[in-house]
Amino acid sequence: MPGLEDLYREIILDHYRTPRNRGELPPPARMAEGHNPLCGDEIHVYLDVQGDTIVDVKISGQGCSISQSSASMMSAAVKGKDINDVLALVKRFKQMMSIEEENADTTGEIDTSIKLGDLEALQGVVKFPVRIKCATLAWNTLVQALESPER
Amino acid sequence: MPGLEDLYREIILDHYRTPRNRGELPPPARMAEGHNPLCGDEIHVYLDVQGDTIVDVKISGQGCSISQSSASMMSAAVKGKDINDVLALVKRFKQMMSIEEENADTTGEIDTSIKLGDLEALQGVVKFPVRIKCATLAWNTLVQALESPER
Amino acid sequence: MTFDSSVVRRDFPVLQRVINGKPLVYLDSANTSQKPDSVITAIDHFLRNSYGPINRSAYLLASEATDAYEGARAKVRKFINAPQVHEIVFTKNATEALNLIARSWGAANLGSGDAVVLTHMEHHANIVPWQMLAAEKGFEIRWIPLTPDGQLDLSDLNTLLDGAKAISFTAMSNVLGTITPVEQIVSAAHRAGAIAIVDACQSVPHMPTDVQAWDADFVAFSSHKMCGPSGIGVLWGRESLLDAMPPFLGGGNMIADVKLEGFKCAELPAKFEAGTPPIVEAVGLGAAVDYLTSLGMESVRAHEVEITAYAMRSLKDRYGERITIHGPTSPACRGATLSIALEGVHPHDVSQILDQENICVRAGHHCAKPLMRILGVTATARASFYLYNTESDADILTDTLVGAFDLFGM
Amino acid sequence: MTFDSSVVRRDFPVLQRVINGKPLVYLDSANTSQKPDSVITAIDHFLRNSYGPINRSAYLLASEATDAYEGARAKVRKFINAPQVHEIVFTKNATEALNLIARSWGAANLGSGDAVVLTHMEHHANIVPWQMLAAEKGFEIRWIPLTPDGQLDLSDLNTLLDGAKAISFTAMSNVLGTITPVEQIVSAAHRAGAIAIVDACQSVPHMPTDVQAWDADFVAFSSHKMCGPSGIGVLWGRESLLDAMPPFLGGGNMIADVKLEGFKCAELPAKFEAGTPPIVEAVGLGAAVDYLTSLGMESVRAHEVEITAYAMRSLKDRYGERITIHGPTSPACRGATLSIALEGVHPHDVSQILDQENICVRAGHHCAKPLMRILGVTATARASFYLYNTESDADILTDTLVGAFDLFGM
Ligand SMILES: Cc1ncc(COP(=O)(O)O)c(C=O)c1O
Ligand SMILES: Cc1ncc(COP(=O)(O)O)c(C=O)c1O
Repeated sequence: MPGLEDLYREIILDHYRTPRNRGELPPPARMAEGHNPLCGDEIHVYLDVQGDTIVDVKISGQGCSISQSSASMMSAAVKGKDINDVLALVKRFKQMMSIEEENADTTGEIDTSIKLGDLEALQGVVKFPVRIKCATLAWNTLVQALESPER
Repeated sequence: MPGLEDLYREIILDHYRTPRNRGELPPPARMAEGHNPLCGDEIHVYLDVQGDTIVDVKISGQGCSISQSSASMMSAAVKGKDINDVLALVKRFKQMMSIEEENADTTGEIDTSIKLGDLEALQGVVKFPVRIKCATLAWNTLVQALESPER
Repeated sequence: MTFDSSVVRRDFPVLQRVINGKPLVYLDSANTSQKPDSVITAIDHFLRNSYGPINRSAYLLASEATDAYEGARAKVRKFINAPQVHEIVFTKNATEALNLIARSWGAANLGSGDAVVLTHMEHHANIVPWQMLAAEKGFEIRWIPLTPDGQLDLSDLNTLLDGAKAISFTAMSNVLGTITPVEQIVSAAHRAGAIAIVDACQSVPHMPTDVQAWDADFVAFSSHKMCGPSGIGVLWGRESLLDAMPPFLGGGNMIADVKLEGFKCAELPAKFEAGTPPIVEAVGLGAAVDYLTSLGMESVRAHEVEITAYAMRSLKDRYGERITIHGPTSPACRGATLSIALEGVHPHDVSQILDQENICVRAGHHCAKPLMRILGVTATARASFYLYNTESDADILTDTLVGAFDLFGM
Repeated sequence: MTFDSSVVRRDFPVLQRVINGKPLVYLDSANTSQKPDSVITAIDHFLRNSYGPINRSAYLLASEATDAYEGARAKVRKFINAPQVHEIVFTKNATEALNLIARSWGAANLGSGDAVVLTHMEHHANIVPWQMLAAEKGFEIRWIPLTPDGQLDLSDLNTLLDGAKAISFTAMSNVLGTITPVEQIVSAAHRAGAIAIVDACQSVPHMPTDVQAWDADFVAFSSHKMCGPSGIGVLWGRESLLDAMPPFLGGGNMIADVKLEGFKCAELPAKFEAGTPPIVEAVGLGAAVDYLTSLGMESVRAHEVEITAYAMRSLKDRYGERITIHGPTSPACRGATLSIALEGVHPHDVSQILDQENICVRAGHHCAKPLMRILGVTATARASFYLYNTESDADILTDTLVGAFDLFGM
């Protein structure tokens, strides 16, 4: 469909059709729920964190192609990673989504050397400002989950 | 002042400058207070009713030339009169002011033979709709006073 | 009896807009409607020539403005066949009208042990005010459930009404299009000793309204959904109820007197219109009422039944089982609001794809989250038709959905 | 530094109106102001081209409308120098804003034993909501009295504030024109542990506003008095207070989630904007802010000081003791609102006579009945000047009053 190629890249549709790391993790895995009150999208992020490492991650919930594929790509990108690297990646991703962090001074520099890989496919979303919240929902929920205690 | 002759007839100005029956009556005389919430005008009507006759009437309060002169003329017109004649006069006066009574059917015919005398000077008010409430304030308050018990 | 919607369409300046060479297909009127030239011009003319305060000051502008404002009230009274003009209260929107009823009538009449009946298809505006009040006063909220085809399930209505003091329900669902049996529900409520409040936001713009035939106690609706401007809504209430109610907002215009020790309320309708009201907006609403009246609300309804039937048929013919239209299947018992679900495509993606062809539909929960949960979805894509929508609009919608299946079809 | 008001006057279509061969002399801007062409055109253009819902739907019209609505919020923030854009809440008028504070902050924070401080010169909009709440919650209302020249008598301010939880007061009297010492009162309130609420209805349209310099907690004002349309008002509040407050009206837009069992509030500012907001009106208000900003609020104030001085001097020179101008005598400590009393002539008759020459002044209690009682009158005739009033307007006023003395002079 002309004009929408930027938004609906093949790789996004692939993650939407075949979402990675779909499911839940039992307690004591950490969990957070994210909502987009405008469109009703919901995402649940489950994390098994051992030491500084995200050993496992699962995603459930419902939403549009952008929110679901972003969640799927996110899960693939963070699984097995060190928490500090993940937080740096979150920052880098949000920068790509042109989200300005509040208190940008105090949160330090964004490491632009971080490779986004597949995630770069989401760059086209920036041209559709209404959808930016769809793309970032999983990422905000991830941060919440990291900040949550074990259950 | 051109255009205002219809409103401010000489006889109206006379009643405004030299109001008749100004003052109060002590209890048990009946009393009612009328307000015009839009402009703040206030009129108090005191009535000494013996049998079917308004033996005495007094007016106090503050207001514009139309409300005050209307009250003054009203007091002159009802003093010493039979209540039924007065009620018929009220109806006739309101008709002149183009006020349609609610439930007009049930309140009976208006006696157009009733002479208004000086009161006819107030006819010009009808051309200034905002002022009609000024002209009728004293009359509505009179009816309220008639319906009130002695104090 | 119906009109030519392609002619009506020309009355609406926005609809003449062409973006990237394509016409605008506005299918979001259940959300908010577009405005005809006559309404826009009435607003413009009033602002350029007669704007003034409406407190019956002695000067000419003020009395012109007062007449325009009160004239709009009289038009609204006639439009819904309310008995008396002072029973028409102007609010900022239907939401304020419903809050007014809850806060004023409700707070004065509801306590613990009481009940209010709502339905599962209510808009948040007819749920949240009651939940807020219930949290404070401790009364119970009971719910009328739905049948599988999106009608109200009234089989337990009398039980639900037993001991209830009020029922508040929509005359037409903003999600499913369902037209509810208002008269039947009102009379059941009255038999049970409850008052009946009708959320008429979706019905007043689309079909004739007669509040006396309904025998309702309160009716609320918004100007912006009926070709009028934003910023004004309407509450109609029975005089006896409005008279007995405490005031809602306090301030200028709603008082007869104010002393340091306290205040006395003004008469209706001023009592419920605190502060400077939406003056310009009332003038616009009056022009909208004139516009709708000139087309005839029977004709508006007839047109909508026609276009709804056409759109539903086209969608089904084209996509069969791959498309679901929520709510009643017969166009005769529904409004022109089609909440559609496409197999394998999320509503948000549907609306994104439609936007490429300048088709405006809303994807979301439509301020009816309880209903969404009952439907088992988080959102729907809602195409809602109005008097300016043509069969061509329906065709463009049907054709463009192909793109969604092409892109997302599994 | 100031502008030429006879040029500014040309921006206002209504003021070009000629009735019976005479120009319109609009001296009722303290009541409601006229609108410049740029505001009327912005409204018209928006309605003809970009009207749509503001819920960030996916389609173009909706995002244009959302941007316009949120853009207006950003303009208002800047205009009053509020710290954050989500602290700006759009209401239907200032009255709703003041009711919101009383009903939401007040109901959550005030109980028996508490006190709220008001002043004798408040508008009913800043009295009645507190009286309504006090009747329910049992707190005390204390009053700041006036000095003989119509200033606030602050000699007992600290005593009045002792134990009070809030003070709510006007920044400029709509009857006397008095400019109150906002910063001084706010800082006294904060020292006493009370919050400070400023009714800025009469000040925001007429002078620069800096809510941070004021250090106030809540500020309320209305669009229609500042060259904007009716149907919209503004509440600014400190984020921390707004966040902690319960919601006011319930419905769409103000929720994060709704279940049958209850709801969760949305974030600011949506939390306090239930229902479809005044979309068109916000666009108009945004254009009004642009218009005022282009003239410069310092210049507006300078012009008003000048014209006030001129009008006061002319009236006094001509009529001496036969005319009384209520309130402060120095134009430097008052706004351009002149409440005048003519010896032997009732205000209603004054305005009637002025209307003959198309001079629009308001006669009445100006929604300040407690103040009227303190002044010992039932009404005043109020001539209020704004940026479009010229010395010629003042001259026509002064000249025409002769007729009132001629007719009624004893
Ligand atoms: C059924 C129903 N009720 C209430 C409302 C609320 O109307 P408003 O947002 O104009 O207050 C709407 C529209 O959004 C509606 O569709
Ligand atoms: C000082 C003051 N406060 C409050 C108000 C109320 O404003 P609104 O009627 O726009 O709500 C006004 C204007 O009438 C006013 O002058």
